[in-house]
Amino acid sequence: MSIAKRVQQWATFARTWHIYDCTWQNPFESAALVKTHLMGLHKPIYHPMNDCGDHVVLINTKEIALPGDEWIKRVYFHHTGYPGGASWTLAWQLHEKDPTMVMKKAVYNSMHGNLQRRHTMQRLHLFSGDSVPDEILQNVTNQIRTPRTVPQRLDHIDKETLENFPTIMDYPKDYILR
Amino acid sequence: MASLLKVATSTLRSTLWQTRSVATTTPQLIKEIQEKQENNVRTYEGVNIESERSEKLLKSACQTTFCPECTLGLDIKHTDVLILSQYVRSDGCMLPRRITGLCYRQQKKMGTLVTMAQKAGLMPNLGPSWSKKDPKQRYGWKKFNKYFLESTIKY
Amino acid sequence: MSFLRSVAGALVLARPLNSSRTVQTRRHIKRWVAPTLRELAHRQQKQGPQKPEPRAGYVEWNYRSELFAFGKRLGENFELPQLQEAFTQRSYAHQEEEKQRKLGIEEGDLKIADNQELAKMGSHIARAYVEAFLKQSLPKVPKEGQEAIASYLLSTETLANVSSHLGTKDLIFTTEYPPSPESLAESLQAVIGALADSSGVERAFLFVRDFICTQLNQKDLLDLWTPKQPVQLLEEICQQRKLGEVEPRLLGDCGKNTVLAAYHVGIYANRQLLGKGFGEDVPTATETAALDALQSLFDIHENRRPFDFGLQVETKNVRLGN
Amino acid sequence: MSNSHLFLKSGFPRAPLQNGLGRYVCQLQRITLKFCKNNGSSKGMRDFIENHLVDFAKENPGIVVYVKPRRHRTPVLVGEYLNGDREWLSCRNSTQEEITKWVDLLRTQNGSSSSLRLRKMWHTDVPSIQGPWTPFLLRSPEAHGQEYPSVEASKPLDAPQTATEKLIELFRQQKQLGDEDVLSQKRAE
Repeated sequence: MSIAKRVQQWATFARTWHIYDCTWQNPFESAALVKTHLMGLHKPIYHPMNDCGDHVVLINTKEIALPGDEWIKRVYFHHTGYPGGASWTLAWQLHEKDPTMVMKKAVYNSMHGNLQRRHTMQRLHLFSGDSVPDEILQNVTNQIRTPRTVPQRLDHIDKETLENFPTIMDYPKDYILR
Repeated sequence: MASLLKVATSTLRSTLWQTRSVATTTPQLIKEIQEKQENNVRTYEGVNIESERSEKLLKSACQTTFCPECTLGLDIKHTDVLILSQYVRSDGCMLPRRITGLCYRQQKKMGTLVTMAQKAGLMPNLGPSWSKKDPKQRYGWKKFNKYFLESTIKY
Repeated sequence: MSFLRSVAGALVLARPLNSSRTVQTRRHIKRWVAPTLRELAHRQQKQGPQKPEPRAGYVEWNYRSELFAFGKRLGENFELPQLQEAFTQRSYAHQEEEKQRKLGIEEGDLKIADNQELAKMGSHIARAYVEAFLKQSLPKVPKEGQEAIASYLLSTETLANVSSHLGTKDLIFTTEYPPSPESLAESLQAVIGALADSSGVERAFLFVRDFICTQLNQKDLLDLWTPKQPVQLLEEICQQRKLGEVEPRLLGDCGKNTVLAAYHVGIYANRQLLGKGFGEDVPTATETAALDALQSLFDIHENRRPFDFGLQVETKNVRLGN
Repeated sequence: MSNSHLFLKSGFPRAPLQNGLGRYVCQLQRITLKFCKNNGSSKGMRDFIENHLVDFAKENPGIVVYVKPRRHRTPVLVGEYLNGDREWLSCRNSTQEEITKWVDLLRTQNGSSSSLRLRKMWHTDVPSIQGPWTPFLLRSPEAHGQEYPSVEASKPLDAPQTATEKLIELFRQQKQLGDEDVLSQKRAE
């Protein structure tokens, strides 16, 4: 096995580091995307046995968005194993307690029935804000594109586009503006 | 014969339209008193102010019956805040249909879109004075981001 | 009456008894089989693995027809006595001489020819042809590259592998069985020598090309010859060919601070990319990039055009100066 | 179904010693035919030996043929190959046509194929011409030296045109038309 072959295999199975910004993203859509990168399904050399998954750094998990009133409708069940240990936590309460937990559970459940699930989860790094330790940030060499665009708040839109944005309705002459 | 009939109905409708625009209540006309001084004659005159929107008006918007979706074919989402903010008063209330000039279906749709945007916290500055300007300060589950699917609007 | 009844009873009793005994013997599994087999297996295991016996020791063995078939199988025609001489090793020849001297046969017809000078001639022919073949099929590779590849082709284990696949294992007269790789290699060289004698040097060249040079097929040439300092070698070559000054450049990296870091380095000569290499740290990556550049310069990449084993190497440029 | 294939040696179809690249060498080295002179089960073998064996030996001078008449033994074909394999075939009660077929099979085999489970029907030492895939392969050039996380790199590429952008576009076209009218009027004067 010449050095060229050894090094070629080292590069083919190298683990790249991706970063994913969860602001205004549905956790379950992004979980499906993150899962493919964690398990290495996005690589043409994927095989369940050759463990070619990548690392993914999730930032702004506090800013995830759920449709409609799912914050109060989605419930997370947990049982301590002792009698009377069942507990039902609403999504927003769980998110308040630990902003990364909703995203973590979403990715965990998206790898349903995969035996290396707990091992693959080691390659997931969750951060509630966008402050990431520097040595992790240096590893990152690729950013995963989000499925949904980030909406812009009215007061955050810059003055210039506000000024010359076309109007499609004008007040009648005699209208008093309140 | 058919074209003659069509011309007759259109003229009838346009005349009817003018009369409808006469407001029943007395309009509180907003005028601006301007003072002009010409060689020792000073005249005061009340002039209607020109609303600043008019010069940015789309030509197609000046027709009488205008709906963003029917005439321009715009598929408006609740995140298109710049469009929605034109149909909303400064305190966040939706303008009535006689002012917006939309058809019934569009008016109701625009209403739901505006409520969606406000619930999602995308228009905090167009709200009642007592409202929280920063959606993150809202109480309980309301402070977290949420979005809406336009497919849930049923009409 | 009672006497008749007792006789009938005895008869009845006797009949099922012997029939059951016959039935008994037929169906009954013999109780001594299993322990005997177990004992045999245990003794065999105690003796340890059995030494392979030579095929020549079998009943159905005819050496002369084996020699004849060996020649015909390779599509050549040999003289059988010369071929037999090619297969007798020196150690075997000495052993035979001692045996005969012990038996008191006088010196006259003691001489058993061994294959030393045939092997020498054969190896000489093989080396000359292999070098000519490499010069013609790998023109761009430098001197020591071709020597390294030639030495691989003529090394004892390659030759032993070739000769054992041609079926010389059973034909060799040696002291120990199975024959050692050295004796296998020597016998192949002796066969080449015998072929040169019996049907001319051209046939020997074709034989060498068909059986020894074909071992290069789909072989990683970098495995056979890896230049020691690839970067310095590349710099020399660039100066010779005036390609400009060599400078490596980092093209990409994966997981810089982790243990499984991977770097991608490209080697440029005046803004022209010569080769790309990977590595777990930057020096290895630069070295592999230089190796890659050398491979493309010498055209010994994995995906190069395969060797043409049908080419005829003109005999004139095979330097046979012996 | 028998489980013998579980413990069979597995491998790929390989020509021993690049056979056929330089020249083709028949891999069958020796063939031994054991039969009984008067037992009924060796009848096919005896016919084969009478009628076809001599022609077979003439056609294939490279194969040594041994004939073993053994009393009261079932007929057997044993083929020995250059790579050391030994293929044992019982031809009890088989006709001479069958035996000719089996002998042809033995002659055209590389080794005893019954003892090898083929994992794939092909084999190559150079599986990929352009070299295997690496994560550095399809990386966009501007991604090199980019600072992460960046808002630009996080935007979806295939996002449809929103109503706001469409409206701005319409307004721009309207303004252009307006300017052209003004220009044409100025040119008209």
